[in-house]
Amino acid sequence: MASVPSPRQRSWVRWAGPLLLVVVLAVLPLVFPESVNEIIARIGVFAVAVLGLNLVMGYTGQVSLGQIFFLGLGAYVTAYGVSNDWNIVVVFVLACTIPAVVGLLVALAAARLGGLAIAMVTVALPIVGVPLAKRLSDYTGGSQGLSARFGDAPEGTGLYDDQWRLYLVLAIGGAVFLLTRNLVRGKYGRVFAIVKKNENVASSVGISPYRYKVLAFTLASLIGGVSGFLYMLVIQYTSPETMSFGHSIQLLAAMVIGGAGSILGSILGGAYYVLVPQLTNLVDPSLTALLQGATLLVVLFVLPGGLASLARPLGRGRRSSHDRRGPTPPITPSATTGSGTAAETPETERQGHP
Amino acid sequence: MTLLELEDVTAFYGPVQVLEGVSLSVPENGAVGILGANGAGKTTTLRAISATVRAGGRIVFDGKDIRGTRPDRVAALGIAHVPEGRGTFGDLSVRENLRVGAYLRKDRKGIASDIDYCLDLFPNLQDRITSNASALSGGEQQMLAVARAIMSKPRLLLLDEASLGLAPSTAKAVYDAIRRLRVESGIAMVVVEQNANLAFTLVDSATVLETGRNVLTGTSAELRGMDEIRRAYLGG
Amino acid sequence: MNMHSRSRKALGIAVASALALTLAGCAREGGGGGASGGGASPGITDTAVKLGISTPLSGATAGPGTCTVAGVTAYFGAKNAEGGVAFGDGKTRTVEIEALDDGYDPQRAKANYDSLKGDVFAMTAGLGTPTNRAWRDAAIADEVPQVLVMTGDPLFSDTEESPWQLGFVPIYQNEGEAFGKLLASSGGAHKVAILSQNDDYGAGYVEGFKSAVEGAGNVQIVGELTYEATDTSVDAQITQLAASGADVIFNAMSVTPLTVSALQKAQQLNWLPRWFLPSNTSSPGAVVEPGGGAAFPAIYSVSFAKAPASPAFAEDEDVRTYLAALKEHGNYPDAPAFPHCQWSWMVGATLEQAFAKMTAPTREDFMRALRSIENFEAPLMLPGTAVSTTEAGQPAVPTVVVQKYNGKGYDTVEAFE
Amino acid sequence: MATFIQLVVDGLSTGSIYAAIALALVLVHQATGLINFAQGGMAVLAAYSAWWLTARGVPLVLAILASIVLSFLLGAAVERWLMRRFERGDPDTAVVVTIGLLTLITGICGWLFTYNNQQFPSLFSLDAVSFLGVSVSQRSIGTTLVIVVVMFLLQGLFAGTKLGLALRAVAINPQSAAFSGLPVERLLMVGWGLAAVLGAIAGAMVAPQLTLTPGMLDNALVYALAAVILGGLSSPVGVVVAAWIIGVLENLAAVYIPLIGYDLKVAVPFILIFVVLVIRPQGLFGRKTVVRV
Repeated sequence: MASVPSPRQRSWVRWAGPLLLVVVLAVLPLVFPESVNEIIARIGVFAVAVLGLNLVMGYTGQVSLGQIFFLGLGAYVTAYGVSNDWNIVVVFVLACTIPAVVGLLVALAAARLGGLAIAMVTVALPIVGVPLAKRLSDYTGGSQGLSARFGDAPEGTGLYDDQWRLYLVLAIGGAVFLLTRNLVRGKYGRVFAIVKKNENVASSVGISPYRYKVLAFTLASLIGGVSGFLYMLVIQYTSPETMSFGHSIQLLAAMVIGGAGSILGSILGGAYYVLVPQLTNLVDPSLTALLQGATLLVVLFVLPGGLASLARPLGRGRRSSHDRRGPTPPITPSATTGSGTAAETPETERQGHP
Repeated sequence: MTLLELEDVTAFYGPVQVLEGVSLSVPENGAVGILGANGAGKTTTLRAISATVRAGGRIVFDGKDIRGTRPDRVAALGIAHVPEGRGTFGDLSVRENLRVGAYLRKDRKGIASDIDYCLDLFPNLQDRITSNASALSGGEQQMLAVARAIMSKPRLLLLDEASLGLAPSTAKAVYDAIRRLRVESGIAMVVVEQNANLAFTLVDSATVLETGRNVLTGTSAELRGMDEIRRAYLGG
Repeated sequence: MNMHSRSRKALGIAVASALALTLAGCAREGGGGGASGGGASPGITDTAVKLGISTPLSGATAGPGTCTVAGVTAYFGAKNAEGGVAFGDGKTRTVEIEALDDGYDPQRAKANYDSLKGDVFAMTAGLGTPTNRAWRDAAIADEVPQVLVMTGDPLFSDTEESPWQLGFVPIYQNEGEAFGKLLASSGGAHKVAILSQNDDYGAGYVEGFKSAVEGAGNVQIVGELTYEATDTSVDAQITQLAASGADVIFNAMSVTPLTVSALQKAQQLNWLPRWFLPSNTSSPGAVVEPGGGAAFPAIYSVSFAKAPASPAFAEDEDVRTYLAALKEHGNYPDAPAFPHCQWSWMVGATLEQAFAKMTAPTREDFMRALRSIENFEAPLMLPGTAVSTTEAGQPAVPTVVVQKYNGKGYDTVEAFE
Repeated sequence: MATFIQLVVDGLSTGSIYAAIALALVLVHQATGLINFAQGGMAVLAAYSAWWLTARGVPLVLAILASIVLSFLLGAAVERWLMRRFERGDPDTAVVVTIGLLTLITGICGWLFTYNNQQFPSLFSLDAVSFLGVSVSQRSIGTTLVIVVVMFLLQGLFAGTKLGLALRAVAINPQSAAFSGLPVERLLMVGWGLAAVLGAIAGAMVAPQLTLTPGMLDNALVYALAAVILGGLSSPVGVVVAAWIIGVLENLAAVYIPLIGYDLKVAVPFILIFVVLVIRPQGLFGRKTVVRV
């Protein structure tokens, strides 16, 4: 940052970055071997699932231990629709809306409760979801699950199936990420942040924490449904095991490891969720649990803010150097009377108990 | 006889230097005020004393440099900190809060009589003795915070913004009680206060901080008379 | 706007590092397969063949999962030490096994398959219905053998539906049916209580049992309950079934601790029916003894494998060879705690039979060879059972014998007493 | 009727298993303000160490005592070397750290002791005691009694002792606790150590019933969490009673409410939680907390 870029340069940077990314994402599936494409697609699936969790937990501060249920629900809806030869667009819409509606109903009830109570209600989703899926075996195939293969490369594209599927994952997942990013950087994101920080404050400025908690939860369920659709596209099979409580916990861990309240963190969380089991298998398949636990602890010990915080010190360094160059606002009584002790308040809060 | 002596104390929050050299002297049984605008380093000075921020310079209490000591050891030396925002234990009852304050003491009888003394000092707490601290009003919480601090039988009380967020009449009641405490117990005090007039009802002398430095020190009487100072730093 | 380009850059770094990690995996893949000669399938050379396993090595089913790897690894470990396995094309190859942990997660099983499929000649021996089903479609599409897997799900033995699959263990229905037949032919009147796992495993057992006793006037089902594999206790089910007055309990459970506690609970209630246990939870040392099985008038099970812990087989040549190899080559120093260890050993022997019949180093020819094994008495097999792969709709081991607990091990029985 | 009463008794003994873990969760929550997912894992590790000692000829009681001492040290060490870094940060991160710890400990148990089922000897006989047509094993009675004793000790610790008060104060506001001279760091270590001790007792009590495996308490943990929320985080008695209620009601619901049945009985504690929390947000026995701005 030796020189301040001119507005002209900046606008060039502004559209060149995304364009480059799109080009790279368009080309990579063509050059990578099949196994790499499959891994990236799988990362995409879980990055979307983690993104949904991040929306309700990272951004809005509501502990949800049930996100995997919505992935499972979306996957079941997709599998059922595909195996009944419904139009795939209809299937996709249903795979989004049905989890969203279920999420809305759960949230309407659960968001009345605070803190740990909402966590417990969300625990119930996967815990009850597994036996419920078995009981509804006419729709779910019971414990044997449902297979549904779709998204094979259309004739004439000249693409392999794995390439075509990866394009679908990148397109759908990319759209979800873009929409979510705009949401959390806009007005709603600011409201979510206020609700997360202090519900009483939110109420006092005329924001209904209840309404926004329900909104965040519903959107998270919808995004979970999308990830379920992608899950079926990539894995092509679902069973009650898909939505077991253990996986929900791992998803939560992936979110925190990626970086709570971070778009980039959601992608990193998805990558962590997919890659770490594979890597531990490479090291020693009989020690995977030990290695996964140790990896999680080491990562968080080094980076308590998650992997996304690796990217942040860079940014912070630049921003603060910028600040230092700028004029320091004089601390004068007239400028600051009435407000809290600016320099000291954050510290007080950090010292206080959560 | 000086009880507490701060010499050229510095402190940082991360890369930001908050104290650039603060000095302060509190005699035995004395009460010293720290005045100044927001961000001047008042609270940080108290934290430097109670060892909750790392400080440079010299902080001598009762003849010993206490820098680098752990906060609970500082408390054990006889320094009780009533933090800004009161810091009561929300999920504990009033009586339990007081018992926590007496954690370092072993004299059961003394503790019991001191609890009675606190309730006499702050009669409002008498009726709320079994309530959770979080259920108290702001004024009651402030009283509880002070009461909890004096349960440790300190030699020095650090009082941070005891009037913050209180109605004027409540703030006055709190200060009246603290003044009575000072008279009856002789505990030395360092008092950080936005409301200078309120502070002057309690302290013998005061220092004015600006951006982490002493800019003016004097007795209450001297400072009270300085109109300019009052307008500039004491909120008129 | 710097924020944006910066997060873009970070994203690029993240993707790149993820790719770097996975490319490492690819490089490994490329190096391993190295086919020789014209038309050889991946994973086989003139001197070696590689097999893949995806099975739970962590989590609740890690115990039996570890066994599914140990047995076959021990079998080929011993063979490799002797120089390798003779193939039908005249070459002798060593057999390498690459096992990956799926934690009983279908998604991870699919991932394991994806990472192994280009590298191994065939997939085998993995445990679990959902985990095997997760990549069954993909294996068919990729024409990768998924054979001798440890699930009694009939789908894997349906040649039409699953051309590249073959189950190893008897389908659950067969096991239930075997006991049902024995009971129906006993002549005496019996009231039966059923407690089964709420999944395809339990349902398969019950289905087989019911089809065998259907129309038998002497067998009446007086109570039928289920439990979840994740339950901590089945006390309530046992209490409820005890009240039904049944004199026989058909207990289709796959969770060892719950089986033990079911046996104990019935004794506390002083309910002492004749007991049926499935093949995978009837181990004398791990289930019946700790459960106090001696208190019951009879405990029946079905099996096709010799139980190494049983005194009857202490001097058995098969058993001794097996236990020695398990220790030396299977990385399994303890006494086998689950029958899956024995089954996996038999999978090794069955694969060797198939290899011996192969005339070309291709997956197609392997499937042909595998499906042409008749009445092969694999080591550790009980008299009266054999590996037979020629019958459509049946797994490699289509038959079981009913056995009765004798206080230390099991004896094969012909009649219900 | 006899079956009904038997089902209630069965539910009580299953509830005692949930209660055993729940008590340890309450202790660590009261002492650190965290929900510790690794609590069950630490209890399993303790049970394995006791089992390992008995397998080498150490008498059972001594082995359990040794595992209790070991657990205290382990709990304190976990606080000192791992949790301390996260205690003042985002609580979500700290909870995820305990999840990682659970995974690690489970992996260590599987690595050292295999994933096979191990029979853990019981302090109590398995013989049944019968009264009024109801049978219950001495083991269940013994386990329940031990848990009741622990419950009262814990209640006493928090309500009546200086240590209990100090542990709670540290959890609520570590800085104010330090201002009152409480050795915060040492108390946090003691809190984790004591919770691990409770876990070790719980592990030794329930391992004979559940059979010792690395994941022995994974399924019970969800029920224990439910009991903790239902009973109110601050009340040992409330949590044990809630665990019993859950154990009994899930049995009765499974048998007498066909819509629920044995497959969906796991929903019972959650339905119960929902109903109770709507009426009493602080749980059945928890103390009411008013939060101010």
